[in-house]
Amino acid sequence: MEVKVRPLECWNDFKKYRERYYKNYLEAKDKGGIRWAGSAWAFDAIPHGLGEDVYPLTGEPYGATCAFFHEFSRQCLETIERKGAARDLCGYMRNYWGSIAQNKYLLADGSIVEPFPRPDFNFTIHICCSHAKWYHYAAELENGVPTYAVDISVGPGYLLDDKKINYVVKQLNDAIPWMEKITGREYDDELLIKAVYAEADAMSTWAKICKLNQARPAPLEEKSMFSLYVLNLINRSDPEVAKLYHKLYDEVESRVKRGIGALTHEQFRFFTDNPPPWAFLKVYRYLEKEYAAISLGAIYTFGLGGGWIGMDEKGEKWIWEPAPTPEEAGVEITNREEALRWTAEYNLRYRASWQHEYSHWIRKLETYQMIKDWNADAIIMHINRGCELWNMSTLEVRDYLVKKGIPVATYEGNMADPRDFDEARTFNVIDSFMQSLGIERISEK
Amino acid sequence: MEAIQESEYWKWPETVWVDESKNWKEAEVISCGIDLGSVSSQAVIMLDGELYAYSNLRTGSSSAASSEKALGSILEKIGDMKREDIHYIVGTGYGRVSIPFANKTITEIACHGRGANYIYGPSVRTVLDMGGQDLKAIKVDERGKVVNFLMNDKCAAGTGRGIEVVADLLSIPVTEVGPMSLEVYPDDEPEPVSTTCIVFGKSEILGLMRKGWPTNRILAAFFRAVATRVVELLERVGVEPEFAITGGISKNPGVVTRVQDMLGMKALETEYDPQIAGAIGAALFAKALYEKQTGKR
Amino acid sequence: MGKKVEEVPQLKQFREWFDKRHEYAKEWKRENGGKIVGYYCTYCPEEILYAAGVLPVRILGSHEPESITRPYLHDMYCPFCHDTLAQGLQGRYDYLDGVTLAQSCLHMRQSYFSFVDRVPNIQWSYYMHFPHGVNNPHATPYLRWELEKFKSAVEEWTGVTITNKELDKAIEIYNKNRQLMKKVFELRRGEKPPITGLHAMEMVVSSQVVDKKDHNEILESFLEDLKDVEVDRETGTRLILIGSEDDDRSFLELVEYGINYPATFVYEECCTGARYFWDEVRPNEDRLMALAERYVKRIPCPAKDWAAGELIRRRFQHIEKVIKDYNVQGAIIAQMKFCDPHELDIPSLRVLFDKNNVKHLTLELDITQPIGQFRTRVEAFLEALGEEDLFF
Amino acid sequence: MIVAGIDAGSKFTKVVLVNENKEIIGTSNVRTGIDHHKTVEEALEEALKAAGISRDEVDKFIATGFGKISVPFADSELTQVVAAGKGTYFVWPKVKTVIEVGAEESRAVKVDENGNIKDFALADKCAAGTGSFVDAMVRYLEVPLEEFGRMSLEAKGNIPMNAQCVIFAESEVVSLLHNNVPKPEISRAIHDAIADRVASIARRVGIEDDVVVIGGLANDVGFVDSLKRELGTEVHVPDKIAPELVPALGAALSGL
Ligand SMILES: Nc1ncnc2c1ncn2[C@@H]1O[C@H](COP(=O)(O)OP(=O)(O)O)[C@@H](O)[C@H]1O
Ligand SMILES: Nc1ncnc2c1ncn2[C@@H]1O[C@H](COP(=O)(O)OP(=O)(O)O)[C@@H](O)[C@H]1O
Ligand code: SF4
Ligand code: SF4
Ligand code: SF4
Repeated sequence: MEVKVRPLECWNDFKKYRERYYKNYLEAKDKGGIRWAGSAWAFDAIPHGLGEDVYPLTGEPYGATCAFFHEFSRQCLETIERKGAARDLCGYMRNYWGSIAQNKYLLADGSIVEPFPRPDFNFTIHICCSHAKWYHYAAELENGVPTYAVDISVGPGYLLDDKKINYVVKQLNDAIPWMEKITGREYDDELLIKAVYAEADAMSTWAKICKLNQARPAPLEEKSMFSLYVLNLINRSDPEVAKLYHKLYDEVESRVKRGIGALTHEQFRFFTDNPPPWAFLKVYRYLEKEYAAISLGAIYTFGLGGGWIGMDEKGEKWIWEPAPTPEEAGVEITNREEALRWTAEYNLRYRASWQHEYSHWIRKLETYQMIKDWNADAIIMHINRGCELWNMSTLEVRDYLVKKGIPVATYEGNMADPRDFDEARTFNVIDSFMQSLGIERISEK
Repeated sequence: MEAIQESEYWKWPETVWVDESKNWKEAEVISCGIDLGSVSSQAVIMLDGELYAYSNLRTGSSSAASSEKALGSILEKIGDMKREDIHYIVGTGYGRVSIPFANKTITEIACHGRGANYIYGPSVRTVLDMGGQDLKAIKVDERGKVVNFLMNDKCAAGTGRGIEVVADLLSIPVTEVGPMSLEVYPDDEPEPVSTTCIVFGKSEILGLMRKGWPTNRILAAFFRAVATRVVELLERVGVEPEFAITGGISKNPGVVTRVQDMLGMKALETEYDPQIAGAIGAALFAKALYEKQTGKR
Repeated sequence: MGKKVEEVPQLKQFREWFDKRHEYAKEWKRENGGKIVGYYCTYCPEEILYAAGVLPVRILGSHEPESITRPYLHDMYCPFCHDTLAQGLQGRYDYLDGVTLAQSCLHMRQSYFSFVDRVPNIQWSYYMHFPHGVNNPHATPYLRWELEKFKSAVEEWTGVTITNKELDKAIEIYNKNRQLMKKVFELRRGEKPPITGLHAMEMVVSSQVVDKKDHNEILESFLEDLKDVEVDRETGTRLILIGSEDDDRSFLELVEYGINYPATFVYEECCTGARYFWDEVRPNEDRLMALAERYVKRIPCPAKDWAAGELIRRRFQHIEKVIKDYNVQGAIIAQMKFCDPHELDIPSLRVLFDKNNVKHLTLELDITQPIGQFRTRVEAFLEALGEEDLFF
Repeated sequence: MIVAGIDAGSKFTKVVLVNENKEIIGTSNVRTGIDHHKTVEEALEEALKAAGISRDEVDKFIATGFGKISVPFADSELTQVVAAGKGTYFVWPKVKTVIEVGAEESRAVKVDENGNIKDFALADKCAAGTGSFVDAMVRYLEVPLEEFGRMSLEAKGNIPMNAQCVIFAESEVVSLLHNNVPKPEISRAIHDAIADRVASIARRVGIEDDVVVIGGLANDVGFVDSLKRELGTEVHVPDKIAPELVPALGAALSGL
């Protein structure tokens, strides 16, 4: 069946937002604003209370942007390796450091400016073994930028209790006077509350959009999703982001209603796993062109930007349903304490990609359920040398899925170090996989 | 299955040399250094601290035999010198512990530092030793004493063996791969092969071959990667002028030219064979040790 | 004149325990009929297990090549994780009744869960959500809560109620072990350290795999005997070892006994060394709070040592003190291949050593070590530190 | 009907000709030169000669192997995984696990009772588990290839080797040589190291009997022996056809 295809209308809005974002961070000081840097996982609603002119730079998306621009990435990586950074460390982190060490800053369109804009402070979390240390070292490279990292290692959502949440809330609470001291600004709780509402709205809406991709034909393919989900990683507590997601939701919903798909012909539906090798998104194009195969997403694209119910209370089944926003939960947030508690709990409980970080027990169920709910035929896993967190559990998950009868292929690479990717080998894996499943090339048909 | 005869592209020329103008019988101290490397073995004989004779041969599968051969070939060429005439022998290199007749062993790192000081003069501060199996960046003081050093450990790309493997793969003699890679340098230099791991790199090179890349471009991409690795190591240890290269790969202009350009620094030149630097250092240590032992100092 | 170090019987005992740890555990079980729990990281609050009559033993690698873990663990996870899982898969830990991990790095976490799933006969497992933010003030009360849950889980599983009295006893025995090992370490501050790094490692690792009561007994007499031991080895260069799991005998032997130049480790800053036992539990009416405090305040593992508002690393402060106290001349940084937490500290650690005039050498450890390559590096490193008389 | 299966390997190019009765009528094995097209022509020529037929009599050409794109006249391409699975199933119908070790690549393929591919795994980066590793070592030890495999069987086998990367494994071998370790022991250590890496890959798909090993390295008795020990199960080498020809056979059969 031939399907109607049509470019996404709000695509440009997202693109513009991203371009503006990197520019804003660069120019923040000219406008008397504040710059901060930290992980995309950081509790980014908190700095919002410092004012409306507070501009973040999140490290992972920045690292991914570097990786996308090959040549710049190579310079970053080589620069930081000369300073003694080991090659097996997180790919994003090395790009980020390399960018600082070269004193060069990359904008979303690939243009490079000097110097690297130094943040007023680093505000991050410690989710994998690297995050807090990433910014610790960055701070050293920047001659001592004040750095605060929040420990969130309290376990997956379904095991949360008050004391666990309190531990995180207390750290967030301490962060506020710390930020006030550094910036010399007075903290505005109203702005915090607004940001916290916006965050949940943006994340839950992204989850709803992902659910729309269960349709056949799927309205979105993952390569475009990369440009969409990312707003939740760069500035999800900005109310404008939530607005954009609502707009996107409406558009995607109408596509589903009208039977508009992302591909003209959808022969094979699969999921991926891990961040992609950013410098080689042609893997996706190849699968599309040669095999009419569509990637529906991944726990990466769904889970990083989305708020999901996740594990049921007993820890026996994963539920891919959007997490409730404060409104949906019937909660009213009126003060700082409530706001901090909400954002802490929302992130700890509903960030799908924080859950499986604890154990493959969770990741297995999460992945399996995703494949079932979205009706995928298979999964192609990126064994990603660039991120030890995302790469955790992948082989156990592979083993589990194969035993469940789900076809799995794996290829090695690195999300942000182009030198770790072997193109010929990867295409060879894909061809082998498709051929072994009896999926024909469309060019041969 | 028939074993198919391999062409040996990795072979490089061997040498035995004696300074006929000198008479060893007039020397007070005859010292010898033997550098038993993984790929090559060198023996050097010095008369009162002056280079007299050397050999540079391929290391065989037995270290004892290789060291015998390295020294034996010199003695044979000299004609009337016997091993007993040598006052002190220092062994160095990977195989140093299995040189049966060495009086003492010293690491190749110390020996290359000392040897570079001899052949390039006391102004040398950074020595890059590119040998068969490893890459060393050595910082030395004005006496040639090691101040600091680094060795590659995660990747074998910037090594002689790595280059030999590629020479073999492309069926080009190892002495020619360097010059050939310079045919496209610098104007037409392609991006480096992405990976520096030789195992992975091989499959990438095969891929390039299949894409129909000309051999000189493939080599350029490969040597670019090697040079990057080398420079990385050098910068980690901190390059200071003056800078010199020893070991076998110093004869490979494909690496040397790129490293120099990337550093923006010329390596010192010498009329000696830089591959024997380690053995020279060993021979100089042998002299010092002999003098120490006999109370001459 | 006393006897030579090599003849001190307690050292032989440590070595025997080290070598025959599995036999010891099985023997212990036969004799005591108790349960044995394997623990993965040194942050495990062993006292709680011990108070319940359970023998905690640390799960360590064996430094033998293996090919069985790669279907489950990524190639780029650290060799320590591969090695420990391999032990389990090979059935070497078949006597364990339970396993536990106090949350540490990701690699170990993966190894732990695969161990739980794939090693037969494990009846009980407990993953403890140990805080990472040991440099922030809220970690201690939070850890207290996790300890409380851990305690209940142990009680439920064993059917034993852990009383304050039992906890006190366990804390006392553990503290004693810490004090004694610290005393042994302090003897190494002198000009002629009586024991080598190899001895120290065997002492510490054996304490991780046997009943601390037994270990204390030997330690006490060991300290006595060490007083009048004759040190006949040349100390040579005084080295500090920086690392994680550094229990590969071949590596320590190489450095201290296998090189042309004398050298001795005088301190091991690793979790098979000082990091394991250095800090004691300080008494507190609230026993769990006392434990929480100890585990939070101990010399941190690099995985947990990061900025929470201030750019400090507590481990570095400790290392700096050790350099002075132990008159350290050189450092060997034994980096477990692919270990991110340690790697992330190395550039800054090198700066610290440079600042303190301590020469350093970084070696990358794998399951087995390339001794030939290491020899050259270590030898050259020591040559650079000495051998002045060859240059005139 | 006659079909030619052409396996353009990185080191050797192999051709197998089959007729409609699935009978092998000619084979060849030629060292892959710089000019891949030329090598393919040579190999084809040789196989045709062996079969005593002319090129026109071949109805279909199926290419496989890493260099399959250098067979411009191929009617279709077959991936190495499928070629290995098909070929092995034909020569050893009881096979469940195929292990292929060639010059530069190794892989494991799981097949079901009908010869369909259920799962596969390819060697990761840094794998020393390939034939070219053996080739390099043979040079160091200065012994013939056949001898190298055989002498491994005489060894006691108590030297562990930590062979991650070929080059570093080489330096370990050099150290062993310098320490006068007997050559059979070194050979054994090398074979064990390769078997170790290959087994790691094979375990990803799970070991299920019958295990059949194909590819050039299957000729190496030392390797097969080490692999048996490592996997703790019988490892079969095809007897009807040289093990390195199996993928080419698989390709040819796929064209029938
Ligand atoms: N004439 C030459 N031209 C180009 N390369 C050479 C030449 N001679 C030696 N080499 C290179 O040098 C390497 C050997 O280096 P060498 O320093 O002798 O090694 P080692 O001392 O570790 O055995 C060879 O692998 C080869 O790549
Ligand atoms: N008799 C033998 N003994 C040991 N190894 C052999 C023997 N015959 C072939 N090999 C090995 O097999 C490899 C070639 O295998 P092959 O499957 O033909 O490679 P490819 O298809 O990748 O080119 C060579 O590298 C060689 O090491
Ligand atoms: S390794 Fe992964 S989780 Fe850790 S900092 Fe990098 S991208 Fe983030
Ligand atoms: S290195 Fe750290 S995480 Fe690892 S065992 Fe030691 S203390 Fe635990
Ligand atoms: S060595 Fe490093 S990676 Fe390995 S378990 Fe310890 S902290 Fe984790």
